[in-house]
Amino acid sequence: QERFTYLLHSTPTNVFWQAVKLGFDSACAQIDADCQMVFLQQDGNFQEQLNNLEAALANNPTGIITTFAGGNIFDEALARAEEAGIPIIASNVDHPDGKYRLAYVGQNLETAGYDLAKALSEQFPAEGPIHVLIGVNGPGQVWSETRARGIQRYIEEMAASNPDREITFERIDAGLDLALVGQRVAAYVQSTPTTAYFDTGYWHAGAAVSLRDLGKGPGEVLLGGFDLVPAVFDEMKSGYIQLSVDQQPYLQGYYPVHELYLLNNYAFPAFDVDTGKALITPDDVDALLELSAQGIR
Amino acid sequence: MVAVIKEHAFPPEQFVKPSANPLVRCEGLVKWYGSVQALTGVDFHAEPGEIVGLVGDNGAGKSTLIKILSGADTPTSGKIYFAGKEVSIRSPKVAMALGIETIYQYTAMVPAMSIARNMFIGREPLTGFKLGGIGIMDQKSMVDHATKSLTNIDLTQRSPNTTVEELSGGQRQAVAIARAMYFKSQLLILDEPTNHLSVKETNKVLDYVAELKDQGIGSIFISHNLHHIFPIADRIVAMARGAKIADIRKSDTTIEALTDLIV
Amino acid sequence: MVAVIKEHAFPPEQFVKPSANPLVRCEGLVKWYGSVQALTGVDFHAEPGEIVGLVGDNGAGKSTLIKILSGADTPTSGKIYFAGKEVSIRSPKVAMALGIETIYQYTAMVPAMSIARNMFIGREPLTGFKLGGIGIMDQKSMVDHATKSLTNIDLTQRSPNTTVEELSGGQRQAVAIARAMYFKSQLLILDEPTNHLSVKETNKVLDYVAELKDQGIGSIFISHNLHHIFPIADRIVAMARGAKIADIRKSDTTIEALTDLIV
Amino acid sequence: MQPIVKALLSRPEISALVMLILVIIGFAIYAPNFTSYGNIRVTLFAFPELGIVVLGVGILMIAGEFDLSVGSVFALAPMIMVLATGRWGFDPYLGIAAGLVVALAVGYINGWITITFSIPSFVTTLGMMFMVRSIAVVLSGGFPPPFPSELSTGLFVSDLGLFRSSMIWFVAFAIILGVMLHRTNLGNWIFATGGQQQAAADMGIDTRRVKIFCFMLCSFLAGFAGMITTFRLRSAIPSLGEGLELQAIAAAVIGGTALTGGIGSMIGFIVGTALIRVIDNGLVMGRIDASWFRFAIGALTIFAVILNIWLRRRAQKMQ
Amino acid sequence: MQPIVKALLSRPEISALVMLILVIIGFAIYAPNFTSYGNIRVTLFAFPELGIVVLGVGILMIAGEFDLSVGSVFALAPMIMVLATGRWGFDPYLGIAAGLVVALAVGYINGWITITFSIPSFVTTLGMMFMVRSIAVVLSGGFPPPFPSELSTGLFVSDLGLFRSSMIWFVAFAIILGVMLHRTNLGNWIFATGGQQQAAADMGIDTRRVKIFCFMLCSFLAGFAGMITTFRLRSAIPSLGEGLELQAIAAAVIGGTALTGGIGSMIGFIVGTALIRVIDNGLVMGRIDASWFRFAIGALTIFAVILNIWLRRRAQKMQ
Ligand SMILES: Nc1ncnc2c1ncn2[C@@H]1O[C@H](COP(=O)(O)OP(=O)(O)OP(=O)(O)O)[C@@H](O)[C@H]1O
Ligand SMILES: Nc1ncnc2c1ncn2[C@@H]1O[C@H](COP(=O)(O)OP(=O)(O)OP(=O)(O)O)[C@@H](O)[C@H]1O
Ligand SMILES: [Mg+2]
Ligand SMILES: [Mg+2]
Repeated sequence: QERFTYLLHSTPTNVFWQAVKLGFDSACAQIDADCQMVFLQQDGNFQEQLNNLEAALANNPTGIITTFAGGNIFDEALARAEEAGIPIIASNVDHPDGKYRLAYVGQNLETAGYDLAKALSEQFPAEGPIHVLIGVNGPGQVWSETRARGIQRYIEEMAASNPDREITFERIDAGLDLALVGQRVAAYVQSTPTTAYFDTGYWHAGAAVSLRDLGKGPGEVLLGGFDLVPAVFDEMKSGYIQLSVDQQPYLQGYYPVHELYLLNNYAFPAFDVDTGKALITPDDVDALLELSAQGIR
Repeated sequence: MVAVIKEHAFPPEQFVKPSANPLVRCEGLVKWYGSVQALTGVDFHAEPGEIVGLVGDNGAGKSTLIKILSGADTPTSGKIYFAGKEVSIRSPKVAMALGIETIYQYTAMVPAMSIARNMFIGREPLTGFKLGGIGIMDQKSMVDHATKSLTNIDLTQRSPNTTVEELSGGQRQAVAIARAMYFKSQLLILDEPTNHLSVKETNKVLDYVAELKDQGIGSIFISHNLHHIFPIADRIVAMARGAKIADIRKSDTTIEALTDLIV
Repeated sequence: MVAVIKEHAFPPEQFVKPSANPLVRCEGLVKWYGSVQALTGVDFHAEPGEIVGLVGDNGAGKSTLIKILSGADTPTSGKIYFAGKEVSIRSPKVAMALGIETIYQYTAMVPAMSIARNMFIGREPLTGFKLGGIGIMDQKSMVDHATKSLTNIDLTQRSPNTTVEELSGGQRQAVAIARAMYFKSQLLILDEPTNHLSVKETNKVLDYVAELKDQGIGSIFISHNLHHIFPIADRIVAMARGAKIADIRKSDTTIEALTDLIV
Repeated sequence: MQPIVKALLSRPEISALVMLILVIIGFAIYAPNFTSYGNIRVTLFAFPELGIVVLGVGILMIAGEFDLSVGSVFALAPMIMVLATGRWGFDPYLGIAAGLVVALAVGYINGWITITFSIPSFVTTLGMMFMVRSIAVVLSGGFPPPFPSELSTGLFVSDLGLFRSSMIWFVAFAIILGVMLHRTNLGNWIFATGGQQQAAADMGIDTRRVKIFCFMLCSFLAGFAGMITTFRLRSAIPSLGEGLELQAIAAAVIGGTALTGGIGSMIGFIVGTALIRVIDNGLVMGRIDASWFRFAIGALTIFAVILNIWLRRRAQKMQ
Repeated sequence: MQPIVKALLSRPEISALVMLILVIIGFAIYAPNFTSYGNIRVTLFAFPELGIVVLGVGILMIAGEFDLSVGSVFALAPMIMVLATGRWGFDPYLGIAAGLVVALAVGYINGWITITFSIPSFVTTLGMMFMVRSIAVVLSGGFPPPFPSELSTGLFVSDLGLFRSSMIWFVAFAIILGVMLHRTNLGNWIFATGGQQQAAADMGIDTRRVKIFCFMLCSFLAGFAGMITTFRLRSAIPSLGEGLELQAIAAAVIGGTALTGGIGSMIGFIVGTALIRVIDNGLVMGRIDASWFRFAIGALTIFAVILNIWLRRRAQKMQ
């Protein structure tokens, strides 16, 4: 029987990761593997993730799936795992140098941010100044900072290619709580005319609620972000959210299990999967709603 | 630990026996604190309207005995009878309901609360409407009564809204006494009430205890100062190392004999 | 608030004047606590080897006065001279360095610490090596001295490792006294030291203060019990409402006159 | 004049209020639009949700105990409500009641364990914080369950212009609990229990019952506040209220509540909450960069508390 | 026999130790591989990093104060070290020293503000937690800076088989600080200051200096532990140690340290840390489902503390 452990850098209350877990659990059920997913008690507390990795290795698993949000902090432990012949797949966030793992299943965070900004910019007004607000949900946390950097890079390029227009952006510490993000975005929009708000997670749904409170109509401030949760669907249908990047978390849990299984049993080499292609617009919502309720999308 | 009763002039056979109807009577009270035996099996009683002076060395078990009577502590074993019926004084509330009012050696005050509020802790007067015992406090009446009580004990300089932590040593003790005076009862227990008190206030307390006796309310009065106890007490009980070593009517002894006993 | 000095038999002109070389002398001490004036401008002195009894009503300012002398509080205004030199007693450390040892009315004990450790707080004996005043405590010597001191004050039943919170009222006071006895000084201040103490222990304290006098060490002794003060004091100072109302040699007065004064 | 200023400013809750006003004036000068109608409205929308939690946490602190599990209860109670109404087919009001009953039960367990085994409430409620959060996640199956349309939001968050109906709930709780705390005998028992438990017990107060009552009140209010937030977001999220425990304790402490019990006031709770919300809002309005945002929050919080103490000391020195 | 058992178990730190052993036995039965060489090794690797922080936090708590900023200092000190060595061209040892000096400075500021303005250390260090974290993020530019190769990891985390050299540091600190706390006069002052500040001050102890010393010690140890972690991770992450403050306080409290000061012991700190790490590790080894993981942590923590109290009470009842 296969025994896989999935290690990640977030907490069980983060809805996104529950979708990964669903994919992971269902893949494990299909091959009848003994699987464990280990969360943290605190977002981004990477030494805890390393402790969990070490504990998992002590259990002699037949495969390890891990995120590399902490950069190359696992190198030493993984070198030992490699030596012991335990196969490793990266998921969600890749190793910075692509080392120690056989394959990566997930999206490119920086590119995803860039693509999101690019796609949403098509809805920016054609005339006049543009001011973009970037919500860094976890300052100092790689997943958040990298996405923000991708968004920022596109805006800067846009400003450079339109020297006659005033195109500016600002980063705020948006927080990791739906209600809090909403309050902060609302406050900001009060003080500064804002064209669009980008969230580095799914908390733009909170911004939508607050904008409605302020009496802003849909589209007065464009909203874009990452990941699909029911609240995001609701606000897409209501017209407040224009765009969301779906990195298809279910797949980030699902594929690595099968890759490890195929590798261990039939020696198929593992391969990279880019799960982060889907840009979801309000038109896609109805089709996705059913699957979303099951946590698959 | 076995009680070592020193040889003395007051043999147990001659201890004063309770009447047919004592107000309170304990039999064989034993109290262990961890491995320290504070009471080794004490019989004690107080008649209605009687003033009992309780004396003894430091650590003799006086406070322990009266804490058991006032519900602040429970005995390891032993029986208590109140007005003839066996009672279990589980908590101070039970004691207060029986009519036992206590002034503790370490005055039971909440430092950060005002004098007026301290006086009425647990027995706040309420205005009108109440629900399951909870209601709006009658603050005016609390302040008024506190003011009156403070005047009684000559603490007129301080407002009843002063917090207790601002008071001098004697002033705090005086507030505790004012509280006990306010809530008249059947039996008043005073654990070294005159510590920290000036001569003037001490006399007030002694007068007050004597006055209560005239109204038929008895007291148990603990003090190391026989000059405070002797003038007002009807009977003296002495303790040593957790046991009773004397129980004698005042009329049968002298202050000198007692001093010899407890020194 | 202006001090209202009651009419009395001890006019200020007749207050005892300090000698040429008093051990300690204060001039015009004033202390405000918020809007309460605890001292209204007090002159006070103590001669070397003299026992001064300090008496007065509750809240008269006795504790405030001696807290200023022992560095536990600082005066709002006024001057202090020690052995002829003006000093600023900013902290208890300064007072201790001058040789002033104090037993506070609310005994300065740490409840959760053992008797032995409490006795030596701030002045722990060290074994050998130390660095900037920090070193390993000599616990054996602490326990030995504590045991000896406890025997001196008849607390032999309790081990020096008992925590203070387990002691009875008098036992705590006794430990505080044992501490002050251990650290001999030039001037011992005792704020109501006999409260909570049994007759036996009270006599020990009085004997001890008298004994110190024979060794040339003076004391300031606060008590509400003139029977404790009168036999040992050389001079009596009485206070009322933050002011000195009498300062008289024992030989010039009687216990009755004093009682009249302070009641 | 002077004596009045002195008497007022010497009271911790009044000096805290003055400090709050000074901070607001500072932001009004520094951040344009800080005092605009829209912004006041946004601030008032968010205020009651933290405020109601602070009331409970603060009262419990006066009684001498902590509750670290409020953030988890803040998530669990509305989760129960949504599941009961949407999935288990309860009547909406019964669903709300079910959520609140669960909150009360958590409070009772907190109190019962703390008192029966006399372990620090810090440990009990820390453990409970983990356990309750875990239950919220398990119940939700990890995903926010759909918000049932049967649950009408009117009662909790309907828009009344400058504020939502949640503000009315907050004001009602603040008045009722303020009266309870400062005017009833129960309030006196709470202060006495936290101020000197032995003294309170010696005077016949059942400190055990007083504390359990405060634990239950605290949990109830946390659950209630969680419901308001859920109604506003129209989504029962298992991560709701993470970190709320520290924020609520901080608000109470900033408002002058003593960590050791026995000291605190209703005005203090309100001022403490307001300060936290105003600083957060003002700094966003002031367009502080993401990386410096927390620095500004920390510095301003410390500054405000120092200002408060300074005002009070100045007042006490007046004669 | 009985008297010895009684005397031992009556001491809070010994009963905590027995409780820890019982928990370990429980896991050994329940979780396969829990007692394997590999797993013991893993547990011992992670232990010192939390343990060193707990030493500082616990001693500060004995002195009667809190420090919520340890988690942020845990990130800032190694950040300074990495930047100083890698970017600003310091000598590696100077870089390490710079990080520790910054940690000491944070501790000093914590203490100075708390004491000078007599505001609760809860507020000061909460504010400082935000400020220091913000500085760490700003300095890093949001992303972990490259780890300079000049910094040799040998001194801190070289692999010594069953444990790493970090364990030696921990043991050294535990012995030195244990002696300081329980055997020196300074330790006596710390207990006295936290146990009854007025009494300590009346006996001539400079409680202000004692407290500032403890604040600085606490910060220093947090920074040092952060460096060890950073050496192990070979990366200075700005979000390192988030939530550590609560974990450290919890470990100290579980080990019998009083939140109100004056009570605590070195053995208690160690047992408290060990319990937290063992429970965490045992549950991972026991392959608890993710959604129930926190439930198990919370329940086990409460259970362990209750067990501890129960053992002690049983012992005290023996005669
Ligand atoms: N809570 C406690 N824990 C342990 N021992 C205690 C406790 N309370 C009292 N004792 C011990 O019990 C004995 C009797 O104490 P108690 O307070 O009854 O004496 P007392 O006669 O009131 O003395 P005092 O005149 O000094 O007040 C003492 O040896 C004391 O140390
Ligand atoms: N910390 C304080 N804050 C406010 N008022 C105080 C404080 N300490 C003392 N006082 C007030 O100062 C006055 C003098 O108090 P002090 O303690 O010196 O009296 P005392 O003579 O020692 O009385 P006692 O015999 O009752 O101990 C009293 O009215 C008291 O209430
Ligand atoms: Mg007693
Ligand atoms: Mg006094």
